[in-house]
Amino acid sequence: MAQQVSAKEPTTLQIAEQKIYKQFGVSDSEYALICDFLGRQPNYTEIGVFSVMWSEHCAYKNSKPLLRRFPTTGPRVLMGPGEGAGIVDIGDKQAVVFKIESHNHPSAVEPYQGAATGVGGIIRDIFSMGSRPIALLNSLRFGRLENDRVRYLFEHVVSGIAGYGNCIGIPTVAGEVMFDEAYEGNPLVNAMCVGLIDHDKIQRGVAKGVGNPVFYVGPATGRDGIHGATFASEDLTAESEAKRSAVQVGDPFMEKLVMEATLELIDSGIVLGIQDMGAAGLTCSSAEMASKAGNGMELYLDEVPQREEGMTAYEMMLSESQERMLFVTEPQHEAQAKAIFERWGLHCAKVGKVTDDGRLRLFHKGEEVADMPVKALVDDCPIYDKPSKVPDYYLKNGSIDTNRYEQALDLNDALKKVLGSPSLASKEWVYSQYDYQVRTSTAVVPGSDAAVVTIRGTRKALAMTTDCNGRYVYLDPEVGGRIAVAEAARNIVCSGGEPLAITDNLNFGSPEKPEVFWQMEKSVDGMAEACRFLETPVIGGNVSLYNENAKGAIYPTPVVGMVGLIADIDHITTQEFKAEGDVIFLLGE
Amino acid sequence: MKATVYVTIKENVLDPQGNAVQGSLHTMGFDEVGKVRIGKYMELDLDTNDRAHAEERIKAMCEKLLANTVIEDYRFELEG
Amino acid sequence: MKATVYVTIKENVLDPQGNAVQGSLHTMGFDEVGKVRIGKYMELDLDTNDRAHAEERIKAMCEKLLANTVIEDYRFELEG
Amino acid sequence: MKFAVIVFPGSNCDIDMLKAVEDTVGQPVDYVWHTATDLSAYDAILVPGGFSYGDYLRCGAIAQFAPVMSEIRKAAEQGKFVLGVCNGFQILTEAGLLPGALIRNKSLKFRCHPVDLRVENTKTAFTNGYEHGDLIRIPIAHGEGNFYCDDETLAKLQANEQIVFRYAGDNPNGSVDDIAGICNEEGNVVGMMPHPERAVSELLGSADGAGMFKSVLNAWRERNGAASVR
Ligand SMILES: Nc1ncnc2c1ncn2[C@@H]1O[C@H](COP(=O)(O)OP(=O)(O)O)[C@@H](O)[C@H]1O
Repeated sequence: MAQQVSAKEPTTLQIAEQKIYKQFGVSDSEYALICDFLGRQPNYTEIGVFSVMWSEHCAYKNSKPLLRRFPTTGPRVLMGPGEGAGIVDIGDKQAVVFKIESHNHPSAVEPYQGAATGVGGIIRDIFSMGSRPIALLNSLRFGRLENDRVRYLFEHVVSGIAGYGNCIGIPTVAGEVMFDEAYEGNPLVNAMCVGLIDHDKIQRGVAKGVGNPVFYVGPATGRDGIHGATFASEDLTAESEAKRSAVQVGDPFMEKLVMEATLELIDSGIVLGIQDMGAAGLTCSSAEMASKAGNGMELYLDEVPQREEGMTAYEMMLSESQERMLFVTEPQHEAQAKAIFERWGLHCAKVGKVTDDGRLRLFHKGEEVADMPVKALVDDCPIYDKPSKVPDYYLKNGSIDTNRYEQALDLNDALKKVLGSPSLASKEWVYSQYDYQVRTSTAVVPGSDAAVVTIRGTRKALAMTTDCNGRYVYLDPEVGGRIAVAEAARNIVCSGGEPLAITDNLNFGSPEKPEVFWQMEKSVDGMAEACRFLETPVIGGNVSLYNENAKGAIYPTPVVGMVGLIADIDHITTQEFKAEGDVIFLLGE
Repeated sequence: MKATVYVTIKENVLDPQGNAVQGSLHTMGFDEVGKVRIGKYMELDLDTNDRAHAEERIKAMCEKLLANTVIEDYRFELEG
Repeated sequence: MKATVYVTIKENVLDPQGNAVQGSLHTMGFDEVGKVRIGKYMELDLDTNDRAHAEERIKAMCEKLLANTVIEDYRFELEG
Repeated sequence: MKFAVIVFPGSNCDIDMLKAVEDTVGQPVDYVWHTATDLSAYDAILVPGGFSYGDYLRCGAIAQFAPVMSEIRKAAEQGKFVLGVCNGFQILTEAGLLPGALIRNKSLKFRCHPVDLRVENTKTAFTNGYEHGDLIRIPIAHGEGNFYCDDETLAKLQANEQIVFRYAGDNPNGSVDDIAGICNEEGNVVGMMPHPERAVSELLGSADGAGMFKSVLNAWRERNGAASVR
């Protein structure tokens, strides 16, 4: 295997001897496994590619055993977890596509761009399936508003969400915001996107057809979002270091063009497989597309559009530059595809080829710089069953006799306190910054239980909501998990909808802590039980771990995003009292 | 005393605004235009005559508010 | 050749951003700050060596695109 | 009567505008690409909202150089009906088809909510169906809708009755003289920040904007001698 192009990169030998792989979060035993799969030691590009493919984010190595506990099938489910987003049938050969995703850590560093690129990422997941995005939702957690940094984060996260969604023209129709000390220093920013699709337009991220060309579309690749280890490995002067940034900047205008062009391309019927470049950009999209088709892929990195000079193979493969897509078509359709992108002012570059050898091979400057088995990258990451332990706080709380506490005496005072708490107060300050009406389909705007979006040309509508109360989940993860699903279902039902399915975002602390892993297990069990009971399968989701601050883990916060079908727009119901004299009922105990 | 602050986007950070302006200038026939970077330019009146002190204060303002040092660089000039 | 363009909001036009920044600086304890005006700072690489010509072209770019003369003033510098 | 809805890269209220035409007056309407060089087939030209060219540099600044703009200018001179909404309004001012400029909201925040507008001028092609002083409820959704012009221009706007809409309640963006929409001296070119195309159905909150589409159809019929609709 060729050595690295850049003299600054560690050699294969240095990686092994100095255990440089550890900087990438690759353990000794994982490194040994990688050597086995390759039949030799990995070079810098290869260890970089393996490290991202085997990260929690891509491989779910700590959470997979838990995710298997979710019910994921049902009579309406057209596509469950595994692709960019799940798909549920809503009749008339139409389907709804949705998914939620987190951008917690980037938002803690640079709240505006972190939140904005989170929104951009989830939108790409939806339209890369061939689906037209019709609504955005979010779920946010911050520390206490008394803290200046928290206010800064809150203000900029909200404007980042607004900035991206408003510009691209997808209404942000619902969400939730809560404030609690537990999230200080580690805010949660979860974004959800809902799309509509006709059954015959559903796309998958597969590299079909040996010999077919692979195309790259979107803006040029820069050094954004690359693993910190690169920086450490270069001779940086203090000055050059100060000039660099690992933060990705979103360009919603670009994404709007990529979205329209991609939907037009898919509509033309010439796409064989398509996937967005999300986390781990080119690496993840190429490996996964090859894997799903049981094929291999060759990439010619000199053809990759580059924003900066002198980029290495490693940097190109790991860049997380935003708004990029990878797709496969037959050679004779190249001109047609290019013409579509040109019309939208976009460049589309042929960067690779589908092969039959089951390997991901990278070529740069006339040399082969990496050669890895696709299956090892995508499927063979070791899965860990983490130890779990009941936390002390839970045992202690369980023995508290709640009858010992006196009832609050001054109810007026209690009510005022409740109403005055930022978590319960009106969120108008937030949602009036979101364009929740663009596309003129929002029948129930933010401020009611679930948002309702109508489907043009039909009498149907979709109700949608995000819910979770982390405090409940903390106090009793299993019950809290059930409550999160049930609350979402109630919001849907109260809006006139029948709950269809959920997407979830598991936000937890470090899974290395047995107490945190226990919270994960229990809340997943609770959610799974509620989902089975309500017949709302989990069609996709996202996991965000290691959410910790100096004081420890955040509240376990498995956010539920639910979509329901309203059969007729006459069934849409809203929250407020309608007229004097109407009768008020209380349902339930 | 008057302070002038220049805030620019760090070198390797994407500048969508600069790219859009560059593209537009090309369409308008200004083909000689290469890279365009767009930043902020601020003028602040300062009620002080102590240059050293002003310098320190302006630096603090930049770090805390005027620039977002995660993605931007800044420099300033004092005058008067 | 490199051009630097400064676009500022006209004196008599309200500058909501400048006012907001001034307000925030005061809350943060920077009481010495008087008026704040916020404008744009642009760097353009120009593929030309003819200074006089560049000057004319940059002026045209400013008038047509880079500044909106209803609300903004501009000036520029050429270098290299 | 034939309508054109102009599509710039980044326009995002184009679909809404087209559907509003279909739903309110049921006349033929096409999307017309920013590169178009002939608008002679159209009687009314609608410049929709969105973020043309990302709103980079200034809202509407880059769009003014699209090939279709010289056609819009020509159409305006010919007395055809031109309406710019939100980003469309920003584009028309940047292009000099309407006076003034739209700057950042005073609050510096994007604002999305319904507002009450007072109809100040019923002589334009787009407002002849309203009564002077009518209050109509139409949503806004903008970050830079703060209309600015110098005193001289304002005096002219007032004297010529070019102010078409004013915010009737709180001014959401700090605009001069509470201006929400204006027209040119002839009254055939109208620009406004609120979105009438979002207010054409009670299901979506209000149908008060439908009158604008009906008005322009009336104006066209009057001009062409066909019977007017009410
Ligand atoms: N981050 C947000 N984005 C959009 N809408 C929001 C957001 N937070 C809250 N909302 C909206 O505000 C309303 C009230 O929210 P919330 O206080 O969570 O009440 P509930 O959980 O009872 O619906 C809902 O309509 C919700 O969609």
